[in-house]
Amino acid sequence: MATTVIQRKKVETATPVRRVVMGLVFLALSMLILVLFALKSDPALKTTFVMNPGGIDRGLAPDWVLPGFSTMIVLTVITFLAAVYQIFVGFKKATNVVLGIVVALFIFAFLAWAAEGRSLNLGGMLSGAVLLSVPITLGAFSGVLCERSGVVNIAIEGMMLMGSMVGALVGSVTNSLLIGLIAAILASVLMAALHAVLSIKYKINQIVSGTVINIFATGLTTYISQKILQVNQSLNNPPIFPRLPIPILADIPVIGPILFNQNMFVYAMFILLAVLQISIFKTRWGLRLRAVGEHPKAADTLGINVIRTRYMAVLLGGAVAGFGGAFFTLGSVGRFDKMMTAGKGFIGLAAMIFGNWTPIGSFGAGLLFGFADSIATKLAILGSYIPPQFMSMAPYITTMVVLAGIVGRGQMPAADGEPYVKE
Amino acid sequence: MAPVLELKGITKRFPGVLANDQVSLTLNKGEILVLLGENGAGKTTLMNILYGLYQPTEGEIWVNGKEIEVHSPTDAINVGIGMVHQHFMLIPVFSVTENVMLGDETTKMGGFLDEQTAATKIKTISEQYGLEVDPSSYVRDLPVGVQQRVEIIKLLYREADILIFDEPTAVLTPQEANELFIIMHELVKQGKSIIFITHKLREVMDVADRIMVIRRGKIVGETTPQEADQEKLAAMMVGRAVELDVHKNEAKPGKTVIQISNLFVLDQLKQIAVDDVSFEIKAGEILGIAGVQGNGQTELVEAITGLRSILTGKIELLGEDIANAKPRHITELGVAHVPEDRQKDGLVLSFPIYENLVLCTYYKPPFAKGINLNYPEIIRSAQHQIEDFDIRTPSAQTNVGSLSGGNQQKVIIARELSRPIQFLVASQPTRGLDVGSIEYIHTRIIQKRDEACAIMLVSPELDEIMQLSDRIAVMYRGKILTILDANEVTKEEIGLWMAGITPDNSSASKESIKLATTDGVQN
Amino acid sequence: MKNETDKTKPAVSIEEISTNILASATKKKSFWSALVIPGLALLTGLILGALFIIVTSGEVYSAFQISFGSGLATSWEIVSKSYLALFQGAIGNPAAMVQALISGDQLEIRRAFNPFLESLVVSTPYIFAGLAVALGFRAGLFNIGVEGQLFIGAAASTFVGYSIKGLPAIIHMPLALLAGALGGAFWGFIPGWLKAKTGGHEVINTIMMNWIAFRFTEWLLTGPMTRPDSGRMPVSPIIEKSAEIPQFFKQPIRFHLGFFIALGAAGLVYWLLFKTTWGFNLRTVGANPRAAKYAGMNIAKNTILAMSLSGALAGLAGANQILAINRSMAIGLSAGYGYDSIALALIGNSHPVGVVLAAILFGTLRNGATRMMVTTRIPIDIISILQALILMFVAAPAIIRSIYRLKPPKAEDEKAAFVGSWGGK
Amino acid sequence: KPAAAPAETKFKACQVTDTGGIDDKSFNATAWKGVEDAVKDLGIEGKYLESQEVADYEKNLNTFIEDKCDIIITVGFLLGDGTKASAEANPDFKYSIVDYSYDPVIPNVVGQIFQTDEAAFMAGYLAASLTKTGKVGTFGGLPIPTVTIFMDGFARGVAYYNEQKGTSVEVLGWDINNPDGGLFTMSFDDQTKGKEFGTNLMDEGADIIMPVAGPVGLGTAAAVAERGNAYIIGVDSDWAVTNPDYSKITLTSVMKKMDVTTFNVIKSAKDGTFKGGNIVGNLANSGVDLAPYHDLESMVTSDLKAELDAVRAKLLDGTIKLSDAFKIK
Ligand SMILES: Nc1ncnc2c1ncn2[C@@H]1O[C@H](COP(=O)(O)OP(=O)(O)OP(=O)(O)O)[C@@H](O)[C@H]1O
Ligand SMILES: Nc1ncnc2c1ncn2[C@@H]1O[C@H](COP(=O)(O)OP(=O)(O)OP(=O)(O)O)[C@@H](O)[C@H]1O
Ligand SMILES: [Mg+2]
Ligand SMILES: [Mg+2]
Repeated sequence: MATTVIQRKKVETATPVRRVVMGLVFLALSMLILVLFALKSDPALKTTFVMNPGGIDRGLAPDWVLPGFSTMIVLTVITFLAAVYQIFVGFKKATNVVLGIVVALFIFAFLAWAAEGRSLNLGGMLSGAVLLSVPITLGAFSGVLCERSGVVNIAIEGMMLMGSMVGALVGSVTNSLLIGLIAAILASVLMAALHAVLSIKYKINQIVSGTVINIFATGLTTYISQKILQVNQSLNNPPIFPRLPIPILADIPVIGPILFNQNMFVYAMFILLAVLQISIFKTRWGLRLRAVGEHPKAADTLGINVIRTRYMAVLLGGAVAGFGGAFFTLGSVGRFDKMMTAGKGFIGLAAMIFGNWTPIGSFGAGLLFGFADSIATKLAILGSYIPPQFMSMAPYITTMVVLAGIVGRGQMPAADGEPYVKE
Repeated sequence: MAPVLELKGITKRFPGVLANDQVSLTLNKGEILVLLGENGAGKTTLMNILYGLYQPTEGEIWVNGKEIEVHSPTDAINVGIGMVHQHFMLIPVFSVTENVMLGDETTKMGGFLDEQTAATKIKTISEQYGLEVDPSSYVRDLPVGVQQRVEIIKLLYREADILIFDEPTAVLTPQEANELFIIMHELVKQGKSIIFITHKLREVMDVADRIMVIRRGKIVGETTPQEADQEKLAAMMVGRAVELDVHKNEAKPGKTVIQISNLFVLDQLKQIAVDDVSFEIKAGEILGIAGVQGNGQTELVEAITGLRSILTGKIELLGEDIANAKPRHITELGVAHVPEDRQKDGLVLSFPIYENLVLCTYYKPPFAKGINLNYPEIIRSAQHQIEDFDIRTPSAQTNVGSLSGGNQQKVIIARELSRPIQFLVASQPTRGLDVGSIEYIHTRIIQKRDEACAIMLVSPELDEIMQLSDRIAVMYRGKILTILDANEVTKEEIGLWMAGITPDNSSASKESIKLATTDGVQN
Repeated sequence: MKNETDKTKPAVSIEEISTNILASATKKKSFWSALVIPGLALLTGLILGALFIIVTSGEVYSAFQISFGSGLATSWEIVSKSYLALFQGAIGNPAAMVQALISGDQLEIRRAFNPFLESLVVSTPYIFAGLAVALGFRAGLFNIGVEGQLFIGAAASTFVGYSIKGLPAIIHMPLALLAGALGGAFWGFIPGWLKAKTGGHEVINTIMMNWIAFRFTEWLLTGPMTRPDSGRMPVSPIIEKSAEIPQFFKQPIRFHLGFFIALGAAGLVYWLLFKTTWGFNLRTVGANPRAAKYAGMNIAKNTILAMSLSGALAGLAGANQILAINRSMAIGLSAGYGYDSIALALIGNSHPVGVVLAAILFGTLRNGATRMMVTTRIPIDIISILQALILMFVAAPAIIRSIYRLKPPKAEDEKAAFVGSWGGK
Repeated sequence: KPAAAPAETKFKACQVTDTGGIDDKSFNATAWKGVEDAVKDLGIEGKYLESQEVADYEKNLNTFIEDKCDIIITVGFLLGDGTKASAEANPDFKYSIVDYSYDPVIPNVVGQIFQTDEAAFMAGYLAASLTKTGKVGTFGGLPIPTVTIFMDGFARGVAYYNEQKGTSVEVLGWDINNPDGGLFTMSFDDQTKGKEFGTNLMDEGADIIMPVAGPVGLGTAAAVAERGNAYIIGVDSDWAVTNPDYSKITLTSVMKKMDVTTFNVIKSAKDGTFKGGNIVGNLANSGVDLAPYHDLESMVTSDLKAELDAVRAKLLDGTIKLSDAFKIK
């Protein structure tokens, strides 16, 4: 059959400069492992990586004891070889992946060095990273749902805040996790409904509408916290979702404790990940959702109800944000205090953009963030000479570096932010 | 037998505009009805009403002898009406299958898309009607001609019997347009009925069974190709006699203005788009670049105007090498550029006319003193240009976005032609415009040539190339195949060149034809 | 419109041009009718706020249990007391003003007239921060990083304020302000540069830069910039007298020159955006980057410039707070100016004049809320709720029109210059 | 409907919070408790104004001056400059500032300061003797002296225990030899962070944790309650009382009795015995102390109590030296 596009000759893109520069980056990391860690370590000492997060009694794995010095020498050699290969031959398309691996090895060497002669709970660190990523990822999912339909959502923070406050309040009053959770979701859906009405019906700028929600939710939750929750502790004392090991899976060593022995929110995040990823890209609903976000007029001409699709998406996004908000109170600490989402909604927003408006990408971004945060905490506990203020910048700097270095310009839904005017 | 479609007394009033005024028409089974009218005559509005996108203020729609209510496109689709819109309703990031099935999806397991089945159906349709297309390719990668086929397949997929084509040829090359006409004839042969909207007179004569002319919302006449000729149609459409031919004097070429040698340019995907191109243009002559869209013209123009960096080669403007120079530097050397996509590249739609008119000169006296803009002067000059170039607008303060397409283009023409220039690059300067506007813009371009400006005219419209050019270069797969004298060449010859067929090896390049015309060749 | 098109020649005289210009300048509306919607938005916001106060007051419920009438009475009492306090805190107490003037006591007079002037003091950082966001919007950039830029600007001006000694005020104060602007500009430059060079999204990067700024200033304040002998409290040394932005009156009036500097900045931004070639560049890049490139503008340079200028304005907000009010830097520098300023810029249609008016509204409300908090113990966060409602009604005038049954406007008003979404287009 | 009492006649105690707000579960809240106690016991009127930012301090102080408050309570070092300026400008007004002192003293200001590390030392000793894992943990909200004084005293208590008993109980989160390091949430709001830190500390083996970060510590308590097998030590107030949900896991609290000192200052102002200067809360005057063990009384053997009494005695007589950096002169 005939080709549909005019064929053109491809010209070699990877310029040698970029190849060599990447190689030099690898080399630098390799040398840093050697100089900063290997040469400073005491060959007599061993590093113990505990593979089981605390408080868990299933799926246990033995500790991983490594001779620090030799490990680092091995890591130096591996990364050095990667550098040499990159400089003279090049990994071509796999360069970014190799970069990721080299950085991971570097971090591993760092941990091995920092915990030398002591132990470090690697399992706990990973399990912590997963947990930290939950509210961020859920926030990002909320954003994905809205923005895939063409409605910008910068109100994730406000919706989550609302969800967490109402979840705590209703959870306390009813002493029921389920009712609390439902109330959290409904409260956030209410905020989303406001966002939807303002931006879809009244067609006001969606950034404005999102800002309205954020300010409103901040004011309302703080007000209620101060006037009601703080003066009446019994209204701020909801139950907490317990840890819920999944039979069989939780017994798998290493993976089990990290992924399958968490609370409901973690599983919900994974389930939502799968459900959203599939339904957005593989179902009729998703096709229509994306069509509305890409080219609402085209969707309209095919008999798709643009307005209704957008309402649905925004309300669903609100529900997911409310669910993520409930994590703070019902899934984590069992009480509400003002501003307790602490900017996670905004970071979720960043994760959504970072993850290229896909559930899987958002999850990856959330996990990256959680991971950087988790490592920083671990290092601070081990006692580091880096000032704590700088340690806690780790997740933010990591995000910026990764964004600048690896991820290019994203592909956002074409009609994102544009109200649909029918006539 | 009742006509398949009857519109009775349709009136549509927009705030301040009476877009359709008591329009009645009938469409019989198996005929191609051409709806002819100037820009803004109300053709699209009428069809949008028929398709359920707008609600009529008054009037009735009858299909197959029954009155129907059309409140939304779904209603229209249900009675077998399908529409190929003036601006394609395709989603670039979706595959052909996804675009076609959207809204009428085949699913399995309750909601999961069944692309396989849909693709098979698409294949069947494309074979039946000769609409060749690869269901798995992404629309953004397809040339417009093929995109249009996807639009048509969308209708057939929904089993539409009444097909509306709203200015389908505006974006097509002559070959693609001919392709389309063949398809349309195939469609009516198989029992479909077609309403075809256009304002290109030649096409009307070629395809119409019946012609209805609409002017300012009213039907002003009905005729057939046998009864009418182009002049008559034009007069009906515009309401006055129109000069269809361009009059120009013999060119008096002067010194060489632009000299391009061995130019190579890459596209976004780092593929070679302009492949070893060399030519020159002299003062006072128009070099037309003919070629099917996508053969490197865009990249060539961008390279010359500094919007795209080149790989190797030389671009000399009056002796200075301007390869990889900054766009502003090139502009300042006296190069004007009418861009291919006026809304995306040439205008800031949210800015008033007067600011758009100084987009390239705002920083220089008299429009700026130091860093201060001299708005009184800018507005005064805008006022002049609005008058000079016949830009129809309530005021110079009007945002360009609310002007009609033709007047938007005039803003660009005014801006580019009213400063002292040596070299004009005009890329599809009359795309989507009506006869009146085209006539006007052509006159302006010729006038510029006669003022000893060198002009490079890029257009996929062979008519336009033939009418305006002094020499014609044919671009094919990134190369300039040949440069011909416009007075000594026929349209047919150029058509062959555009298909990549050089007169001496015509038999050897059957394969090239396919590639060049970007469609499965029909004849 | 179509009639216009049919004219063969649009004969236009100079008179017509000038009336056109005038008409578009005044938007064909009188000054007062332009204020109808914002005024009603404010009124409606206050009414809804009152309902909210009633609903969350325990006393009301107990009063309603006694009788419906007493419930209403209590509701009315709470609301009137609250809003009276809000008004007196924001504008002043007319009776007290008269009394003070009669008594002739200087301190009393200053106290009586303080609320109004204090509102302007509170508005000042809002003006700077709102301008920062608005400038970004005009250039197609969504700067959520104003808060962080404000912190860095404050730190820079604090440092110049205390570390340089012996300069005359005429040099020291502007120098400290400049340092603040440069600090903020630097913090805006980074995401601007990243956007221009790597395509990294400014929304993500400015959010991240906020957090980095907070941590970084915390480190500065407990480390290099900590006050000697404070035992490393996160407080900087006090700035030199010469670096202070002067206040005009004696205690307790804090009204200071910074307000006029802010107005000056608004004027400057107006001039820059709408009267200069630089502004033309920024606005074109913001409205249509491809056309900007076509017109020979340097998109990267303008993106970086816009982010830097936006950051500089944000930095000035921080510097203003330090040099005029706080006189030293400590944690807890900002009440969220950076975030509120997004709302401000939006209410003000990203136009400097609009921003100034919106900033004064926000400042007035927040100032009045202090007195409301003392007299009625209504948490100051009620202000956020009011701000959100006002923003909503201003942005969606259709709601207001349907509530008050106003006629729809003849033509759509000029569309605001916002970043519609992620600025990626 | 109860008639509003004639407010003018009442003695007014007015508190300006720092940016933490009245519900900070820390010094603002504790000082406010002192005011509320005074309202109850002394029949006075109490008011507060929350500050959202530094620029509000002066404004809020001015508001209370206009309100003719009889005593103005300010909270935290952030209000140090503002309180001083206001007190000097309004010599007729009485002030008291929590967690801050002036040298030289200002005649109309009482500074309330606390030698918290003395009590924290005892908490450290207690923790070291009760840990089963040989690891205890602590973390702070921000690395500022009023926070780190807890952590440092705690760590020194552990070190002293090791020295006495020849053990090697480890403190995670603070190293007395590296006062620039330490574990901090960098926030007094983010309770999930408190939970994360608690979990991490337990993962690394700590079974007694002292969070010094206001409400963030409640996140840690939630983590401990969820996992079990570990305990927390509260700070500022007696957490077993203020957070009864966690009384089962609250070993004790390092109390910094700002409510008591605030109450006393208000009382002195009302009585007319108010005198400017600084009052130091320490072990000797019970201004700081360990809270009772409440539900966990049984864990603390009488031998251990005796040891703690001995430690207290040594702290009182100066045999045990604490960090000079935190020593109040
Ligand atoms: N949504 C609308 N609101 C107001 N006026 C409209 C609207 N759509 C079209 N019009 C007006 O109706 C008239 C007819 O427009 P229409 O698009 O139907 O013309 P057309 O014949 O399709 O022209 P073209 O050849 O440019 O496609 C125009 O004058 C236009 O101003
Ligand atoms: N949706 C709309 N809302 C309001 N006015 C519209 C709308 N669409 C078009 N118009 C107005 O209708 C007029 C004609 O628009 P249109 O694009 O149909 O022009 P046109 O007749 O095709 O002109 P040209 O021949 O120059 O392309 C313009 O003045 C435009 O402002
Ligand atoms: Mg048109
Ligand atoms: Mg049309």
